[in-house]
Amino acid sequence: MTLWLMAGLLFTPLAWAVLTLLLDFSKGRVVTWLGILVQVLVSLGLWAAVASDGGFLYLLGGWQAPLGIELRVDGLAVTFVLLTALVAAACGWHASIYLDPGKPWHRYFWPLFWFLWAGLNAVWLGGDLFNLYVGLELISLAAVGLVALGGQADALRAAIRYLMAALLGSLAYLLGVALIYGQFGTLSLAGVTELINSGDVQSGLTFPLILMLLGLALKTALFPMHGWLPPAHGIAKSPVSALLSALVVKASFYIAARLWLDLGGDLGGYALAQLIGVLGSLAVIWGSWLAFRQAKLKQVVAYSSVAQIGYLFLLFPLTWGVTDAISQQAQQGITLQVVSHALAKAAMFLAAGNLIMSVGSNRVDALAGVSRFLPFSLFSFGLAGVSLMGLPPTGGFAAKWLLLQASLASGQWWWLGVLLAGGLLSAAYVFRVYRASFIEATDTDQFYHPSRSLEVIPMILALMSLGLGLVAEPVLSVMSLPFEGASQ
Amino acid sequence: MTLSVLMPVFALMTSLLASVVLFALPEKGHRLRTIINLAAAILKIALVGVMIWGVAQGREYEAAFTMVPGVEFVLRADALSMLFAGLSALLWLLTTIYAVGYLEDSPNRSRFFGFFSLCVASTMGIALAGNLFTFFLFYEMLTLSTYPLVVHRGTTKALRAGRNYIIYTLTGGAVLLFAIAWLHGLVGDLRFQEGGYFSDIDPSMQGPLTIIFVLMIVGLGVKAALVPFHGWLPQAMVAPAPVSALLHAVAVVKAGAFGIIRVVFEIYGLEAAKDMGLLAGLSVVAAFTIIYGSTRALYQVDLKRRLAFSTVSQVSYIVLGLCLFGPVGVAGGLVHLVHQGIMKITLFFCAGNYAETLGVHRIDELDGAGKRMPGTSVAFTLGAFGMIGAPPLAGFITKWTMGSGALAVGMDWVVAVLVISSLLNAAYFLPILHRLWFAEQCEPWPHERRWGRLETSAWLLWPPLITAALMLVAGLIANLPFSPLSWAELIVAREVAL
Amino acid sequence: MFASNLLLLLVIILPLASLLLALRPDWQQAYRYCLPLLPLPALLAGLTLGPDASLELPGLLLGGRWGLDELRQVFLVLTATLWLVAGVFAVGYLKVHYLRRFCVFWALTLAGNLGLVMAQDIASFYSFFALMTFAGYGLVVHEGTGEANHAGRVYLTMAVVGEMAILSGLLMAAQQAGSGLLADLPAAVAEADRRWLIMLLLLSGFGVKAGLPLLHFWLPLAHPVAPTPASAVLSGAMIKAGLLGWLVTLPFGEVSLPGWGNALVILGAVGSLGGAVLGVRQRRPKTVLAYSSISQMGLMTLMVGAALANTEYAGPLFAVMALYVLHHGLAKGSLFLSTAMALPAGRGGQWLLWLLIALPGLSLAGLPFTSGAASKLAMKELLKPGNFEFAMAPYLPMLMSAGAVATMLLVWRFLWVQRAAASVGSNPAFMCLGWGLATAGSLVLFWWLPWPGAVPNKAWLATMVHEAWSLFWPILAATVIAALAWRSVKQR
Amino acid sequence: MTSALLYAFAGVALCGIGLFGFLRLQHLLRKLMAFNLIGSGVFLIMVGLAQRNGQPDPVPQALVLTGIVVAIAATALAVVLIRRYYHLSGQTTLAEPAAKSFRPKARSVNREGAPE
Repeated sequence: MTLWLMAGLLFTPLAWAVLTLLLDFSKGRVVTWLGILVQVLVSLGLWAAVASDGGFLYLLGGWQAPLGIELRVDGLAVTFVLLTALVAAACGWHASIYLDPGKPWHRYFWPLFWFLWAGLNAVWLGGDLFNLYVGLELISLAAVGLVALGGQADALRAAIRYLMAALLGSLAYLLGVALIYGQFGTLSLAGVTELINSGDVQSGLTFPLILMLLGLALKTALFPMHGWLPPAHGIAKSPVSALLSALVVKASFYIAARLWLDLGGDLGGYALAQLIGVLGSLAVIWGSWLAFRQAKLKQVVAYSSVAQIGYLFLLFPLTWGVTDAISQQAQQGITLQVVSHALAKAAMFLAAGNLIMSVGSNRVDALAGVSRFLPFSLFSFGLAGVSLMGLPPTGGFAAKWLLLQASLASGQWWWLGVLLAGGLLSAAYVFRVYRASFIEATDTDQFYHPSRSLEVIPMILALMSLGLGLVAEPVLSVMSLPFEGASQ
Repeated sequence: MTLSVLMPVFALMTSLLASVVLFALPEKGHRLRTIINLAAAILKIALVGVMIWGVAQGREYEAAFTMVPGVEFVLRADALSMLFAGLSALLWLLTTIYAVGYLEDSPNRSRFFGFFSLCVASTMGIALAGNLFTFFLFYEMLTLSTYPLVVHRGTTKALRAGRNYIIYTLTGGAVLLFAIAWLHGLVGDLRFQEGGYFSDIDPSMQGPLTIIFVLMIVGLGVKAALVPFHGWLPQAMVAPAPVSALLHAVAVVKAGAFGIIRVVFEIYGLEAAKDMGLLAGLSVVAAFTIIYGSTRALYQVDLKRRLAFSTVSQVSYIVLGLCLFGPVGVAGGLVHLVHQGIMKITLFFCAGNYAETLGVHRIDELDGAGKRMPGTSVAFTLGAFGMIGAPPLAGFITKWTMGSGALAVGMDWVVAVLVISSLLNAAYFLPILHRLWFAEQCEPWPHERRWGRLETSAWLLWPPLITAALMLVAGLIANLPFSPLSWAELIVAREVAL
Repeated sequence: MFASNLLLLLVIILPLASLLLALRPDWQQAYRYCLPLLPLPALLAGLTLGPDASLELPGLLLGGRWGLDELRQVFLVLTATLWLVAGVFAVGYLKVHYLRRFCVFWALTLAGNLGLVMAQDIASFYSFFALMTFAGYGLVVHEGTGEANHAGRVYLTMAVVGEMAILSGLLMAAQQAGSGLLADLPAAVAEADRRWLIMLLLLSGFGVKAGLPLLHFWLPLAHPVAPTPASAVLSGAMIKAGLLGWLVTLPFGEVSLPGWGNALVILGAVGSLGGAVLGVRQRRPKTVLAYSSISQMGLMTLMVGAALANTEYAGPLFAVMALYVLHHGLAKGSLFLSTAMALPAGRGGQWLLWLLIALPGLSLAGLPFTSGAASKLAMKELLKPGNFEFAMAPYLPMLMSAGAVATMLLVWRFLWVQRAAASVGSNPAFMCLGWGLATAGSLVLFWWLPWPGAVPNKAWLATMVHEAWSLFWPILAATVIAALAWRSVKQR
Repeated sequence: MTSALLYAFAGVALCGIGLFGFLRLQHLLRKLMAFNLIGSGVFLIMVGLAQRNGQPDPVPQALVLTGIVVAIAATALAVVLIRRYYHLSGQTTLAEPAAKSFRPKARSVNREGAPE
């Protein structure tokens, strides 16, 4: 049974990518709907399988390490697979209606979409370092392609800047992998952790880890290196920027988190952990401040991504040198933050797309009077905003609560300030958009009414992000299932 | 899933579902919207009534599930929650009737009524919350659902008031979250337990607990409009009358006061709070707010702003009542939660009537309004005398109980505060009454609307009259078993007895 | 038993029920005519129900209890009679200008006044007291002139401050007594450790209503502006509420307080003489009468002081005070009503009218064979210097006679000013009836109304003759002074 | 100083030069060349470090091959993008153009949304 699930998970996207390459946009759309259905069912099946009998190690095609590809299917990976399935399904469905089939370039949307999906699944399940590199590259190239698709000069400029940053990051990561391999002679993450535990680690090994983390931080757009993200996410089409912000950025963070949880304990130092934490906090403050000052709606949401990513990097200080229970709580908090941010950010970008399409201009103050004309999209934008602010009963709040508890228990009380201030700052820019939409404007006749289903998708995502807060308990219990043989 | 678990969930669900349905309604569906609104309100009163009867018999209603690892979402109906739930359920029905009449032909009504029932759902949630976590959850939901109501009109003034409201309440919420998280870190998940937890804690814990208490009071004080944090209330008066009536006089403001009651009664416990010297500081702040609110109200020219400052001062009666830690004084503070709600909502209804029918917003335009709108003016007069504390109305019962409670525990200066505040109330209410009844109408009403035989539309006239009658009855029958005063004494008996 | 309960309840319910008449504008004429009927149940209760009638209302406020006793019965009779007479007068007097509003406030004040006489628990007493005060404001500012509004503002400010003082006093006393009934207050106040504060609050609170010196400013302002029936009731019955407040709350008969007694006697003296001095210089008849009320209340304060100073004389002094209240109420009521009477055309009729107007005034001054004489004799009987040992005791008789002279002077001044202001014309029937009833009540009915039991009942006619000279010389002295003053004014 | 270490150090030097060039140069094609330099440097290090007690270790060889394939794909994509970018805006560097030299077509509200 798991064989079929794994096959379905990895090969369907690649097959669909090739298939849609041959068709044009409208026929590709029908095929994609079928593909999305299969992917979602497979992801759900895998999630159920892992939930019932725990994680497992899957050797692709039966080849043994180190040459064969070893897939690690544990609770965390499965949660991310399911998240990707949901968000990609929503974005795919939205794109199929949102994008204009007439445009020549859009013919290549579906293949890139499916390559991106395959890359994501590869990263979630990847067991050894090099395969993670390959997955990462696949995602980056697909994402750059999506950003540049059919855009004007500024879209291309954003794509090129994104490509340069991504390649630099991958090379730094590859260099780190090379050094690790030089030292340990194995590439599988599990293998490296066993060698470290067996104690023959020499000094001087923190450099590769730092290098890899640097590369991944550049790809996740952590604070000083976030220059490429806002133009890329802001200018791309709405479904594309939703995919990018919700999932692509999380892939490199996922790898960094895996590395830190397995190797960080021994290789990383207290100073490194605190530095990353501080960078994360600065990202929260700086991102929110810039989001507050943006004139264009999608730029506001893009900078908000920069801010929310800052929260994720609080994982590093909160899991370094603390008891297992606190580290577990921090991991749960960060996972909830990732999941709820993904859902909320996707909902926000899709809703923003609808609003911009109906208002005809992408400026924030052009939103006046839209609350009477397009209440549904605005309401889903609002709900997503509530989750970003971390106000109850959303998933964001549950994540913030767990992080608060973890930082209190671990005695690092200064992260409390960041969490609370971050919530208030995000409230600042979210309410700025509400303010604009509540202004009564009489001339709403030349608004264009998008089709009904375009408005339903962001609402579903927003409600899921809202409901996440209520069902946090079961989601987290599955997330923390380790796979056998791992020294969790 | 026995009935005892489902009842609080049903009570909460009535308005949640109502809000979802109302949001989905098309703008033109007025009749259907009114029917849904009224049905939901009546159903809620019925449910709350059954629960009040059950709690009086000693039955327990509780629904709980773990929401986040280590913390659970608890809905529990006990005596204290029924006091607040009963008040908000009853006044929601009346305010819905009023709102239907008030928003006769204004735009965005499905949005308004959607958020309106969302607010009441969160108020019901605050009342039924079983632990601090759930309380905070609904506390913040209340903030979010009231913002669109404050800025409903969409004018720049409304939006600026909304911005201030959000800045105050969200910062307060953040401080409260910090305190709750810290407390949770210290002592784990605390359910509201009659008599509180910290009656005999070792001195080492006293330091952090005091700081947590101060933070909680700051967080809750924003909504309870204690002095340094009351700035948002007068500005929020720019909202339509039903919003300022139900929310800024009853739901939002009482949520803060109710939170303080919960923290002092059922987390810290009265004795512990007194021993740690927390109540002394709180009583000084409350007393200062009472006097400050009344003095500021003296100088307001706009009617609703004067009522807003009066609310600022009246809510602190509840907080002051808590600090009297004797059973009688605390019962006085508690019963004022109900009395102030009824009295203040009457005044806001009448203010809304004057604004809607005569276009009168300022006090000096009220000359001769008594002759033109006798019904509303009688309700306003009763409300005003209630606020002054003139017997036999509800306000007097509170002042009498709190006064005797204060003397019983030897805090004589509280009686002086009550007297000064009553004088100030008289100073800013009686001139209005003089203008209503005894002044001649010199210039015509700014923009008058006629409704045929009645002075104003029936939807607008009956709610204030009903609440005025309620206030008279609450005052007259204060000794009967189901009156607010005896219910408050029942609560205190259960709190102090443990 | 059930009948007395129902009657007691009806006393309050009838005036309040009459408010329903105000609902429709075209009922206002009917409302005007039923004004005199409102106090009837109270009069019936006062006359028929014995002093031990009481009505238990557990649900009302904090446990209500209404009833009558020795003192309250007289007050009830006086209030009911006066409101009845003024009501009859008002039917004729009232113009259609804001008639409905006047009737509403008239009914509310009446309900308040009757209620506070019958209330035996603190909450209802204070409720009815507040109702009477606030509704009274409606009567005072009825005319709506600038002067009326000013008088109303002063009245209201002083009344609200007074009420707050009463509220604090009652709170402290009730908390000390631990019960909600008025009867337990005197004992509790007696042994309260902060007795001086409670007594000061209660004295000043009720003193505002009773017109103690320095607390009397609203009285001479309110009376002239109020419509005549309202000022008659204001001066006759509502001021007495302050006195009743003292009698039911202060610790008479519990502990003798010579210090407080002495202070009150001084205040009383200042009140009676000062009132007269100020009163004679007034231009308008009603203001003169207002000062005469202040001076008469001064005399009553004298008696209150005496009762406070010596416990065993408290009982009889209560009875004498009740008698004095009855006498003063009726006399002052008829005097006030007479200010609005127009003189008939014929000289004979005029002389008769002047005589009937002068008689209640003379009875105030203590003319033999009038109600004033009876009350003054009873007062003199008790206020002998021997009975008391506080500082002012020896001067008591001298003060009383000085009071009598002062009253007579004020009466002359009133008659002089009334003659200047009086106009010739016909009076509506109801006004004549009302005034006639008032004067008859003061002169004749006084003897048939139920007197308080403790008054020493000796053969009044014989004593009148025997004491004639001691009653008459103050009147003579006052007349001589008035004549001299009149001549000196004539020369200038 | 075995030959392996020599290759590793050469790799590191190449990476340094490439990185310096990547950051300093403005022209996009030069940046791309610098990127390829870093790539080959990294692959050199991987090959250099991979000597396991004498005989060549097959795993890093395979990895380097995959790395080279990926690098080529990335460079191809970069070249296409730079060409298209130059065609559209005449710019060869990533700097924000002060004035919009190429006026895009008239602004039209079309199905696929505002002209992002």
